[in-house]
Order: sequence, then structure tokens, then C-alpha cells
Amino acid sequence: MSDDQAPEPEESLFEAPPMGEQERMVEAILFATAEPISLRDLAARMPHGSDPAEALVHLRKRYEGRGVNLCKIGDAWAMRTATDLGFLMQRETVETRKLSRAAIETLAIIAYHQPVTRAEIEEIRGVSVSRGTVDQLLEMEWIRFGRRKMTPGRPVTFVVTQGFLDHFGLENARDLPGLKELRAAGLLENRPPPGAGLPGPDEEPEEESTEGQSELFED
Amino acid sequence: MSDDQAPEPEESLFEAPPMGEQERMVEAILFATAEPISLRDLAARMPHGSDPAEALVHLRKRYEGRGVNLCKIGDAWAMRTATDLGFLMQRETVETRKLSRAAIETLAIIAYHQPVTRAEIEEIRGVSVSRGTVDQLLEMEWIRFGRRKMTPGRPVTFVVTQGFLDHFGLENARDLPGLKELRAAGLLENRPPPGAGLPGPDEEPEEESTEGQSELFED
Amino acid sequence: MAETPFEEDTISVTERLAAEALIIDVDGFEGPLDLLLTLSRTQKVDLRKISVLALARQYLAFVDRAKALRLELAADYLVMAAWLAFLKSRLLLPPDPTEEGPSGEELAAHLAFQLERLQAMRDAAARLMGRDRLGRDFFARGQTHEVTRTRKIEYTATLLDLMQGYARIRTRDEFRPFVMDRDSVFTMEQALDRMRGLIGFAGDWTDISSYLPEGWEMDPVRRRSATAATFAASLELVKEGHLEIRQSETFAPIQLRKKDTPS
Repeated sequence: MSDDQAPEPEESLFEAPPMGEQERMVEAILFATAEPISLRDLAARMPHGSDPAEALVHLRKRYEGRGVNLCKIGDAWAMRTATDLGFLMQRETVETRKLSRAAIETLAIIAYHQPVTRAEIEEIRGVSVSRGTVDQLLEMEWIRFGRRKMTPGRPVTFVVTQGFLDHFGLENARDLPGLKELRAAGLLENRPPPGAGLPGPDEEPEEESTEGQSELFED
Repeated sequence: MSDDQAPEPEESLFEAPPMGEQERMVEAILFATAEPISLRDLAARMPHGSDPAEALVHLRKRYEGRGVNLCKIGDAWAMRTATDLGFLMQRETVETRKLSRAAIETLAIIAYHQPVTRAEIEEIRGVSVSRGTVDQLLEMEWIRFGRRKMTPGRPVTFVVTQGFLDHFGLENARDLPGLKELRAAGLLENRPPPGAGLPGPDEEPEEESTEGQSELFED
Repeated sequence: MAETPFEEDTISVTERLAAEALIIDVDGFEGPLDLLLTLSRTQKVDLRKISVLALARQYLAFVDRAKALRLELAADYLVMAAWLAFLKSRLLLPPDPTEEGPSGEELAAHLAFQLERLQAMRDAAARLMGRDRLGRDFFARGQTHEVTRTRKIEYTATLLDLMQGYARIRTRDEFRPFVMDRDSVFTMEQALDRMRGLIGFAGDWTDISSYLPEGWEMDPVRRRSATAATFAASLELVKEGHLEIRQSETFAPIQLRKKDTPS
């Protein structure tokens, strides 16, 4: 990142471009790529002293209600066509690989329960997760490894990616449909079976998973 | 989406969508298509009775002076980055190549075993590590020098960088899955023959790496 | 819930047909929990108000019928059947205060929770997949910008590459019956270093064995490694024009001599 700025400091030490210009720059950069671009990358590409965050606020307003919209995806930004115009775009439609029911459910469980371990996914689905399923979701870059859980064995966890958010038009994992209701109904808890696991007082799993999520939803 | 379309053709025989809508449609189509698109193709994709020529006039005006402009190329239309902003696009020309197998293996060993010396890497890979490989990884800023080892000769060690973690979407090198987890995820095709046995407790790779790393991540 | 002991006889024809369809289709289920969820739908009540006792009966009846039809049920279906039979007895008998562990009601509540949670995740998955999706309902920029003015090569690798690379190395280790003993390996680089220091003195034809490093001649393993490395190093030096090499016949001693006019 830092090395890219090398040629610019000479001019940019003096003054950042006016906000109107910055807005144009952000617009041009976002139009040029299909992938979402993070605020940090925007800043790195714009002249020193620019404030892409503010430029994005203006730009988003400008594209409100247009055929193309400015979308926030995680902490990145991208231009996407308005969803009501999809019918015009048959020719651009990409056939996505058909996901199996197991893969779809696994994906949903990861999205709603993240960070979640393989054992927890199996507990919810009542069957073991097949090798290919996780592999496929990793390959599609819809899930990735999250932090290890601080429980015995320190198992790896899975979380969803920016690519997942982008694909499903979500600004944030908080915007998952029905998330609040599910949480209110206690259905995102990882309740251990009574008596069976006998989790010691120091490794209460449901404590952790709620913690993980509340942490996720604070920012 | 698809069910919303059904009633529309009926109406559209009578009346084209309002011009504002047509402008949105042209905007979305031009944005999403890979090639410049002719007036005739536009008309063919829009609801019956639409007037893309007029919509283009409005759209062109709307994009005047913006970061992206509507351009006529031959008898087709396309959105193009404003010519004065071309300098922002230089980063788009980055050519990506797959990292060589030797480099990936070296990188993997550093990630799993850090801090690790060159001799240790060679021991694990079973072949010598070429200077070019390490140099390349250093240059990419995916690895850096760690502390010297307190063994004879005080060899330098290698560790992975924040840039590495960012690229691979890891919060922490400790979150890399261990061997058992790799196998569970189907990433290890080969199962050891019965009798070859699992790695003994003293050479459990993930255990080992965490130990080495905890030191690294304390400071 | 008024359960009659004859409930299996009183089920209607349609219910019987539905149950048989379930049996024929048992491969279509993803395990006992999935089957229980399907069975629970026949109760036509909110999952929160489900009768676990009735469900246990349904499931056990299902397993009995599968046995009658001589269908092979996977082990986990039978494990679930055994557990549900246990649960059923707990629910029916008055609680024994001396018995330890969770009560039948607690176990039933947990099963109901599991079913409700699985159903909730299925609904969530369906809603997720029903959302407007990139590449189907909304689209990214089709014409990405390409300029060929500055070219920078950037090497990339995915996490999968990395993990597979590591897995490759580690599995190779697992297969290796012994660990390479570095102490007994004399590398060609080492041999070259040694030879370069010695050839200055080799005016006359000398047997190659005299160039072996000290202490490497006795142990056969070490001698083999040292011989191979020394021989390879000799060839390298011949190629560089520092050395001449000869062998009078097959298996005869190999002899070395300094070349007088090194280029």
C-alpha cells in the first residue's frame, strides 16, 4: 500500500482535491472494477489527503433510485445494478453452480451462527458435514476460517466472507433476513443437550457463541 | 423476480415505461454489459415501445462532467472513465500470477511453524530452499525476518506478516487449520496406511506452532 | 393428548400411505433428525407445541414398520430409536427421585428445541437463497477498465493453495518410514568445497577414494553418501575445466588429476 503512493506526495502535500473531484475519482475507480473496493484501497489510490468516506456519502446519494446503485459490502464498496432491473439482464446472467441442500443449509448455519465450528454445524443439522460441502463453500469463497474457539481442542471456526455478502446483496452479516427474530426466539443459541455433554462451568459453549455474535454486531 | 415480469408485457403493448424509467434501464444495461451496445440491441432488450435514443440523450447529460461518461463508439454506446482520471486506473493493470509450488510450500511452512529458520524449512520440505524463493516472499511482504534463534550460529528466523494475514483473510496465523482439520475438510486426499499411524503427541504440528507463535503474538 | 393404545390401528388410510411413502423414501432423509422433523409435520401444530411423546411413538412405529418390511436402517436411525424408547419410558413413568440426570421433560424440551432450530435454519436458508443475487438479479460492472501502461506482476495464492501445499508436505512425512538423517548426508556443495581446497595438490593421478572426508570411510551409509557427493563434485570440477578424470575399465578405480591449464 505504502509504496504505491511514492510518486504522488510531491503535489499532494499541498492540498487534497476538492470534494467534487474526489467524488468523481471514487466514481471512476468503482466503475472500473467488478470487485468491491475497501475504503483503505480507495484512499491509497486517491491523492494524498483525500477523504473517500465523505465522497462515498455524496456518491451514494447521487445514485439513489438510479439504474445503478452504490452498495456497501462489509467494509468495501461497489456499484451494482438496481435489483428491480434484473429482468433486462438475462444475457449477463451467470449460471452459478447448483449447491446441494446440505451445502445451502451449512452455509445458512455458518452465516447465522458465525463463528461456528464444524461440530456445532453437525449438532444443528443432526448429521455429519460431508467433506465436499465445506470444501465447495471454501472454494466459492463464501466462507473462510475464523478465529479458533477457546474451547478444548481449540477447534477452527467458519465465518462468511465479503464475497458472500456481495453475492446476496447484504451490507453486513447483521442484515441477514430474520436474524433478530431468530435470536429473540433463542434459536441461535448453541444449547447443549441436557446431561449429555455435561459442560463444565468454565466452558459453557452458548456463552461463547453469543459472545462471538454480540461482538460481531457491536461494530 | 420472474413472476413480476408476467403482467408487464401486456401493459407494455399499450404504453412504454416513463422516460425516467427508461433512462434507468439504459444505465443498468450499459453498466452491466461487457461490450459497447448498439441502439438496436438496447431497444430489443427494453420493454416494447421504449425509446432508448431519447433515454441516451438524458443519460449523457446526466453523466456530463462526472467520473464516468457516456460515449458513442461507432454506432454503439458505452460508459467510459473520464479521460482526465486515467491516472487512477494504473493499478488495474496489475498482472497476477500463481505463486510457484516451491514458494507456496515454503510460505506454508513459515506460516505453520513460525518463527522458523531456513535450515528447518529445508528439513521439513526435504529439499533446499532457493534464495529466489525466500527473496520473492520477502519482496511480496508476506514474510519478514523474525528474531534470531538462540542456537549456534544464531540463525535468522522467518515469520509471516500482517500483509500475509490480510491476503489470506486470517485474523491470526493460529487460525490456520491443523492437520486433522485439513483432513476432515477433505484437503488431504491421502490417508496414511493403517499402521503408519497418526503423528505422535510430541510432533502434533498445530500444537507445536501455537507454542512458537504465542511468543510471537504477545508483543 | 389422548393417546389410545390402539393408535397404530386407528390411523387413517392416508396416514398409512404417507408413512409407507416415508419408508420407501428413507434414503431421501439426512438422518434421524431430518426424519423426525418430517414426522412432526403430521402433527400440524406449531413446532413449539409439538408433542414429543407422540413424535417418539411415530418414530418408533416407523422403525418397526421398516423392520417389518425388512428395510435396512442405518445405525444412527436405530440409535435414535433406542434413545426415543428411553425417552418415552421417562415421559410415561412417574419421575424416580433417586435417579440422576435430566428429567424426561428436559430431554423432550431439548429435542423440540433441536427440531425447531433445524426448521428455523432451513427457513433461513430458503430465505437467503431467495434473495436477489449477484449475477442473477443484480449485476457488477461488465466492462472493467483495462490499461496497459503500467504493468506490475503480482503473485497470488489462495488459502486453499497454502493449506494443500502444507498438507502435501506433511502427508509425505507421514508416509516416510524414516526421518532423513542429515548427519549421514554429505552434500555435493560440501564435497565441492572440500575438493576445491584439495585439487591444487593433485598433480598426479590419485584415487578418488583419497578425497573422501575424514571419518566418513568406515560407516557404509556415510561412505556411500560421501562417495556419491565426491564423485558428483569431481564431475562438476571436470566440467569447469579444473580437473581430469579417468577410469581404465568398468569397476576399476576412478582417478583424478589437476588440469594444468585451467581456463
